[in-house]
Amino acid sequence: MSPVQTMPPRSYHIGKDDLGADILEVAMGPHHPSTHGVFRMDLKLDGETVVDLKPVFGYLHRNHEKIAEDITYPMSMPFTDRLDYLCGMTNNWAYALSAEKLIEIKVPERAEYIRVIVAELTRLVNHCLLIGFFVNDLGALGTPLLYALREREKILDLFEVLSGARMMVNYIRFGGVRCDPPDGWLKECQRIVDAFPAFLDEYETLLTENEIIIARAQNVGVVTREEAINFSLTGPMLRASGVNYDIRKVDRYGIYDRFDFKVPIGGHGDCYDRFMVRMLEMRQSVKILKQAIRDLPEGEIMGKAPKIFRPAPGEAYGRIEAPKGELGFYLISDGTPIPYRFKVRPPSFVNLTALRHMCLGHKVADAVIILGSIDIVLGEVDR
Amino acid sequence: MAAIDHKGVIRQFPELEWEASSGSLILSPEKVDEVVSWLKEDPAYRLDYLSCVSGVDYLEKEVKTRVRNEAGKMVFKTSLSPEKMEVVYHFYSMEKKTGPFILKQRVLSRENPVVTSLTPHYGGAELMEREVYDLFGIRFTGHPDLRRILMWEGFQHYPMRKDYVPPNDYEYEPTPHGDVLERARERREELEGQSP
Amino acid sequence: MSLIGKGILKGMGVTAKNFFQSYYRKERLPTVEYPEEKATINQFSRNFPFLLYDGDDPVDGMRCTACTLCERACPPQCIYIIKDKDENGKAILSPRIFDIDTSVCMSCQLCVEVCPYEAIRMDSAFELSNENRFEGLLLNREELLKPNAYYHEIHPLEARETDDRMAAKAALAEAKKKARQKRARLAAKNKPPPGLKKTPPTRKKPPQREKSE
Amino acid sequence: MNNYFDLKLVELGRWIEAFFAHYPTLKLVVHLLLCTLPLALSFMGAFAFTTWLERKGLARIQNRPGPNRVGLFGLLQPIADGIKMLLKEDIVPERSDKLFHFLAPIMLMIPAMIGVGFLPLGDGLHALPLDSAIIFFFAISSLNTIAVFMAGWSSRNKYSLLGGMRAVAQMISYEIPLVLSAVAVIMMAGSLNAQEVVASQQISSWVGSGNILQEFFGRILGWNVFKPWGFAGFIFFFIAALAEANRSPFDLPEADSEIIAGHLTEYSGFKYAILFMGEYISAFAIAGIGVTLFLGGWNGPVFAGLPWFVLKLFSLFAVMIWIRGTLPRLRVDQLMGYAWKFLFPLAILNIFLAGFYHFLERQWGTAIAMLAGWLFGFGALQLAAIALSRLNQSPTIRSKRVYQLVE
Repeated sequence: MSPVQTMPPRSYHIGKDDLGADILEVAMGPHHPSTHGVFRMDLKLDGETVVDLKPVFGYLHRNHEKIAEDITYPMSMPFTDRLDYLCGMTNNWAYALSAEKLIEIKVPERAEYIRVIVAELTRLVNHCLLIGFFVNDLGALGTPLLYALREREKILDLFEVLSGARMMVNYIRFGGVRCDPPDGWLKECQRIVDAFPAFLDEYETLLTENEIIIARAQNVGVVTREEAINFSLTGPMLRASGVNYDIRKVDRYGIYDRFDFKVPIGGHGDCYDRFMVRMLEMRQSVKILKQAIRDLPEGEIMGKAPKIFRPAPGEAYGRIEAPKGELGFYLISDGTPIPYRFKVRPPSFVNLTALRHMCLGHKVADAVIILGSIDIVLGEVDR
Repeated sequence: MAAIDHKGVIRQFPELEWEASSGSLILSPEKVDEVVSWLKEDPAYRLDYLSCVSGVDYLEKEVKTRVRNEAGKMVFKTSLSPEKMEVVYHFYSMEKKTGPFILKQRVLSRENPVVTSLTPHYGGAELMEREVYDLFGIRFTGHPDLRRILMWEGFQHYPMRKDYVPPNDYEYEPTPHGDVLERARERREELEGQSP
Repeated sequence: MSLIGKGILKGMGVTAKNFFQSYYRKERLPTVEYPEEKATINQFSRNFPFLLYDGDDPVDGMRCTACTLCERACPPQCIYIIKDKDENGKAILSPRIFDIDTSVCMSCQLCVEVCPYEAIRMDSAFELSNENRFEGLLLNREELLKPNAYYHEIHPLEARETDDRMAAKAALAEAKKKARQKRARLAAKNKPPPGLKKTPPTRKKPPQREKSE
Repeated sequence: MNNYFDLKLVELGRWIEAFFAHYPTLKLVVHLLLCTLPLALSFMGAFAFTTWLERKGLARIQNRPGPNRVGLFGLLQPIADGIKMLLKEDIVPERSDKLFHFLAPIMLMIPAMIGVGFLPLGDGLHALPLDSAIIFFFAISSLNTIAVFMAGWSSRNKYSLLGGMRAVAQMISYEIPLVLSAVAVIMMAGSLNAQEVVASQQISSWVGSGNILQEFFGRILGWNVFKPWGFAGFIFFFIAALAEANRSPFDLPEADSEIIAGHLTEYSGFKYAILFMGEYISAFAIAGIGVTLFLGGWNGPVFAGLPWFVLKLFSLFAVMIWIRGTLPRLRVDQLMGYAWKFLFPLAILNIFLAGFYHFLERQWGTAIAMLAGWLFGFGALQLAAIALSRLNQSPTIRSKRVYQLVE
């Protein structure tokens, strides 16, 4: 059994191309309009074609893990908001899920439903924003992005009423959620969810059939099924490559087994599929949201969580399907209220592994949209 | 999600150690490639998806365990748990939708930790192993591109190790906690002492 | 079809629709022109913490008892408390210094959640720009103290709940006190043997942290 | 009186010149100034207004109010921007080629302004009434490629260099479909003189008839864009003009999401403003020649002349803004492929169709030529377009994608 070699060869003879012309080395980033934050790609260009690419990150490194190993378990919760700052709710949930594995806490029904509602709302926020940025990278002058921001605003307003903050929500607690939705929140949520498909229709008319987007995004940055699994890709990127693997379906964490929804699968694994899979996932999220809002039971919102969270020595790995992919928290407890090891498995960091492979041989403009289609948030990549 | 039975792999590789407390398989250094390829290919396991690579640093530490002494009484026995470093791999199977299966590589030396890289088998390990190297200083043999990733090149230390002392580079901040002000003062004096 | 085709025209139709509707439909022009009009802040919104007091005098009516629970729960450690002492050097249950560094605060609300005396709450004021980056954002006790009426103004629902809870607590304490008095009276009647004296339950003191002043 | 406004303007010019009738040299100077100064000033004013229009239009497309702080509806925003640009520090990269870095904005302005001079703005309002105005226009307007490349090269910035290279590749390739689509018009008008091209775009038998309806439609239906070859030619011309003027979706030389701002990256302050203005004025020039060639120039009912020209120019620009607000950008190789493999053959085919139409018109009259042209000629173009796009696209893109929804 020989090791499977799917990585492209590492060393290119860099310096001159076939015509004897110099290879152009461009440090794209950290100050660049479309590297989504402080990310850098060291490109080697032959004309406009990328012959080598080296991702460089760490510009936003805050040593989240080290901080978390100095403070108690509940105190880390607000820090998780700052990981993927677009999806505070799912980060909270992933952390709470791992911590709940350390101490068995029964989460009440109502809290589970609320968690599903906020997580799916977060998915809507993330996906419509991502598509906006992706089309922005394609060169549209911000129009789809601003439509996405317009819709996101409504959901952020919902979050503000629910948790007090728009992005740094800090809402989910070990064993439940922090507070009950106030009166009228659910109705407002229902209204926004019901109106969302109309926006999606408009968005699809604007984007999906556009010939320029099709020409630009199709057959660009292709990852085959085998490569996608080998590169540990997760989330929409993996499913765009044709792998049916959604942690909501596989792990059935929370109460996802009660909802009727489907997982969209792409066939080609290129940028257009990644974009379309997200588009279709939003529709499924709306479907889940409608069911969850309909079925939301009355009752407690907090389980019996201990006042001082002091798990027995042991370890737990909890993961959820965050909008960007598998978000995991690996916690090791040594019996004290402070985690001995606190490790985050960020989806966009791992998805970046495939960046070089996807970009080689394409043009500079493609490198930009491939990066856009990975959906990175540097708060999460660098932690 | 169905858990994965570990008995099969123990049957195949009887010399491997199964750590029951964490439910993980400890890989021995010379067998890494063989075991991992077997786990990847074996129809009962098919661990095709490497989810997470994490480094853990254990300092030398006293552990108290309750044991029965000769007289049949329960007493606390203090033993010294050796210093060690671990690289923990969480595996899942996308094909069979099972998991997680935890593999650990353990090194007892914190001075010169070297383990085998899984990047040739799982391309997804590349950045995660680089991160472990960067933050813990664990070197991976066979890794195609082992460089620092989050910290800058030229950074000397490994910040996630438990004995890492953060540098005193506090600048002035009106933080109400007096010790920061104190450290900022020290830092200023230090800097002034350096400059001619 | 060709490169210029149906999809592009459809997209242009959508943008044209947005262009025209932005003149007569509110949801197509959601911008709030900030300095002239301000977005309404909903009553659940949170920003930075402040301290509550009852009555008229901020210092006398201060609810905070300097228990330092919030100081220890604060993830970025932006709260700094020093207990007050009376003339004899005995600690009294109120803070002499209570600072919050809002340049560090991450608005997580953990301090509010741990406070047993309902003394610290989240504000929703957002116009906090300051000329001094360092000291200007370091709020001291006097700047932090705000009356209960202000709390009712910004978070009416929450404030009502808090008041109810406090009233219930006070009633409970009153009832307990009465019961204790009654017991004491009964006990006095029954004349307990000297030496067997019941002590009133004392609150456990939180461990003190050493700090430089 | 249809072109009352134009005639008054011409009269005004003659009246001013008459003051200097006894001093021939001075009269020449005044004549030159009268030809150039109002043109330069009005186009700079139009540039300022267009930046406002563009920002406002894009903002409304994107559901925001746009500039509204300076003056009524933000109308003074361009002036505020101008003042800001003037006051900004002029930063020149240390290792740049300083001479060319300085010359590039000027080099961009010169051909743009000359190009504007060839436009027949109205009846008799024509700064450079050459007999070969149209060919001269295309010759001059392609000079701005050099300026853009100068800007990109001299900045000594890799993004600028990439932008400059893209500009050269793109502008040179799009020059060809641009000129070829104009060839059909020139062929039909039988003249390279811009005024004559405009004059040919009215139904002359109707215009002089005195019937109000015939007068009205005679000045509209004669436009080349309402003829089958003219309509197709106009579309090719417009696409090529977008590329020639660096407008979205062909704004590759300054693709902000890929190469920051391309050749503009290292420019700041007033040089940037000049470069920006140069690009806009060359866009005006191209749009103006488009109006002249296809949209009937200053022809139009009721108030023919300058007002119609301005209206058409700004409408064309509004469409450009609309396109900019909607479409993403093409990739550099697709852009070149699109020019050479798609527009170029179609433009050539269009020339033949124009000849065919001309033949039909002479043999059987306009009505039959129109019918045959629209049905047969346009159908042929459609077929050719479909065939070309099939040939050029890879089969995976051609097929419509279907996405599975699985449990």
